[in-house]
Amino acid sequence: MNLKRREALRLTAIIGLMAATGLISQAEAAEWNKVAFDAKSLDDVLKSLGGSSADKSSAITINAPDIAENGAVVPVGVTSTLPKTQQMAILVEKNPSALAAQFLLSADSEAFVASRVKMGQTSNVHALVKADGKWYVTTKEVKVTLGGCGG
Amino acid sequence: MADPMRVRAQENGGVVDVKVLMKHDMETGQRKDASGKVIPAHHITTLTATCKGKQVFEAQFGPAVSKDPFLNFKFKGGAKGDTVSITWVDNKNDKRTDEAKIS
Amino acid sequence: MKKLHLLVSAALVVVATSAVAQSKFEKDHAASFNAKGIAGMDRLDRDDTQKFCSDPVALGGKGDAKKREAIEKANMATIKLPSDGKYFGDWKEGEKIAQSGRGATWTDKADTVIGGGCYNCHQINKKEISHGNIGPSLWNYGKIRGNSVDVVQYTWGKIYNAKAYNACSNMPRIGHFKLLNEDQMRHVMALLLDPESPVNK
Amino acid sequence: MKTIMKSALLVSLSAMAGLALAQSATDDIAKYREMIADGNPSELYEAAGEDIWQKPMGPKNATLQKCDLGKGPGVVKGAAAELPRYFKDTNKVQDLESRIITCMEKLQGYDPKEIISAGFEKGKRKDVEAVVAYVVTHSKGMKINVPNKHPKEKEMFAMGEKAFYFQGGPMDFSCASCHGEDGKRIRLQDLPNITTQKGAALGFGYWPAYRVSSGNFWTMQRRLNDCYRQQRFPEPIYISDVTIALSVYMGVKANGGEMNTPGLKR
Repeated sequence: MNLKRREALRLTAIIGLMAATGLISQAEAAEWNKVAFDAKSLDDVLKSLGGSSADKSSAITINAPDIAENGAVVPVGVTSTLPKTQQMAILVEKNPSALAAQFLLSADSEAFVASRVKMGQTSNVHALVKADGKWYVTTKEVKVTLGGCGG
Repeated sequence: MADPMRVRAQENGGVVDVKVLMKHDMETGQRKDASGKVIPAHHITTLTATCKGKQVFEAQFGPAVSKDPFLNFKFKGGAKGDTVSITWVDNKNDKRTDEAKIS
Repeated sequence: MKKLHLLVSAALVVVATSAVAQSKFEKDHAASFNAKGIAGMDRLDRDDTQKFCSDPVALGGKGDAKKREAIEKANMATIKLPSDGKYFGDWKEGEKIAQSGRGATWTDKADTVIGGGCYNCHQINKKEISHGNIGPSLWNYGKIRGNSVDVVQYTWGKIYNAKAYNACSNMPRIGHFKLLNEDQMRHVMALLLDPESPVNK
Repeated sequence: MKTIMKSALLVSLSAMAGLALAQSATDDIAKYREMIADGNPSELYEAAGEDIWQKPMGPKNATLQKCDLGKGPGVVKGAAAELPRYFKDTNKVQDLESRIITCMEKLQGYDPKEIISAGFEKGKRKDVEAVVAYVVTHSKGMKINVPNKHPKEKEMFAMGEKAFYFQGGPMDFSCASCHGEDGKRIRLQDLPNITTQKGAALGFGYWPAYRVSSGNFWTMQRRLNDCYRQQRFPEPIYISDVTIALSVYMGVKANGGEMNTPGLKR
């Protein structure tokens, strides 16, 4: 137990050192980005992810339904054909906090991810993609319908 | 202890397609219980995927990821029979690791 | 008129007797339920209309024509026109009432505002794409029909007690069972008939 | 004359546009369902249920592996496609949930009353629900074949049919108010016509299901419970006659259809 703990401590120290010296990318040692997840707008999320502006790009595709039967589960997929795609983020503009999830890709990753997010209401969904150090964005509206007897 | 997740990994043409289902409430921190008290946020924060000792993918989730989260990603370099290992950690520091053999 | 009265009271006698003698099915059925919250066991005590329409033949519009007529007349007799003669409120409020399908379940409280639940079954304002189709479309309701006294009174009556016009209509008896109060009904009337309502654009 | 023609054309065109709008909305919903079909969180419950099935538990510290769901002790495959059915040992028609509870009582020594009064997702009931997820998964793709031969099964079918049409409450609703005609919807949700074989199979064949709106797994008992809530009825008692009778009615009507359980629903 003690040994394991010591080993873990040693590893952490090494990883820290590696990150500091740039031996591994920042992404692999990333802490959960609280500031980004608290941000309210696309711009603020972008800033807290270290970007300043994001160009619209048709090289990013959002795979999401036009209408979601229920806002509790909205499937959102992001595919990028931008070379050197490093990072992806899914944002829901009208949610209390815009950022739903972000993905840190490795050199082996395909530039694709799919997950499911909650949407409080009909809103734009943005996919932010960082490729070769630069940020890009694409947007799609998803309508959330009222369902069932409860209205 | 957290409930197990379901991990599926399939190799096709050198690309491994990984699908993960996690059992987690993903409580937003916005909802109130019957007595009007706010239910504190409880959600997965980070997820890492490794194959052959190498991290191949990482995700960070906010509370807006759906309950019982689903995640699908792809990576190169895995072969049939290799093991993909997925670990998530939540904001209460609960964690869970599960594995799947690439088929 | 006298004949009508006799018919109605005859129907009432039928109700009274059958209410006393609970069938085996009714007993077994009731034994499968528990009162919960505001949903008491009395909700399983069917009135004459509900009994009649629990028969699939009657529900399908066939069966005893005389009984059907008597039921429609009895329901017609329950309709109260607005106490102050005013039929219209605010269509914007009407839209909110039409959207809400809440209330009156065992998870609701006694003071939970009951919605009209209109969109559950009807298309109303076309902008709302999430609408049901158990009832007919009400888009352009007033534009098509105008707002003559007949139309206004019929519409009020239909909302108040749909069973007056069709014994086994799927539509709840909204005024009769006090699901909406007079003011709320006026708002729904405005949504359907006010020329300013988006429904009539 | 020309203008009349024109306006008539306009009217019919706008009526068509209205139809097209609703049509495209339901098409889009179909697309949405397709997108979430891959990755049904029911699997998480199924996995838990499989563990519970195999684990010694309860006062008797026994597993459920000898539980007879109608096809012999321990046979899970295809069992859900043939339930409810009459069981000789209890002299009752039982659905999957009441039968699992019988097994928990007889094999493991649990008190069924506690499970019945527990509420959904509470206490031992939670285990019943997980076992349901496990069992119904093993009928996926099979033909629905609910028996209606034994006099008690016939009795239950008749009760189910009457209960289906039983109208009451402050909104005059019965099951038939929503599920008695083809092509009907509440909001954008299609309502299967349970009086037909096709419609009954759409209901019976897709429940139990993971319910997206509430984010949990719903057994058939829970599905029926919530139908009655929306009907503004008092609460049906868990595994009471009327709930099992309705399952018999729906299942027998659905015979020949396919089990697609566990489903994934709004």
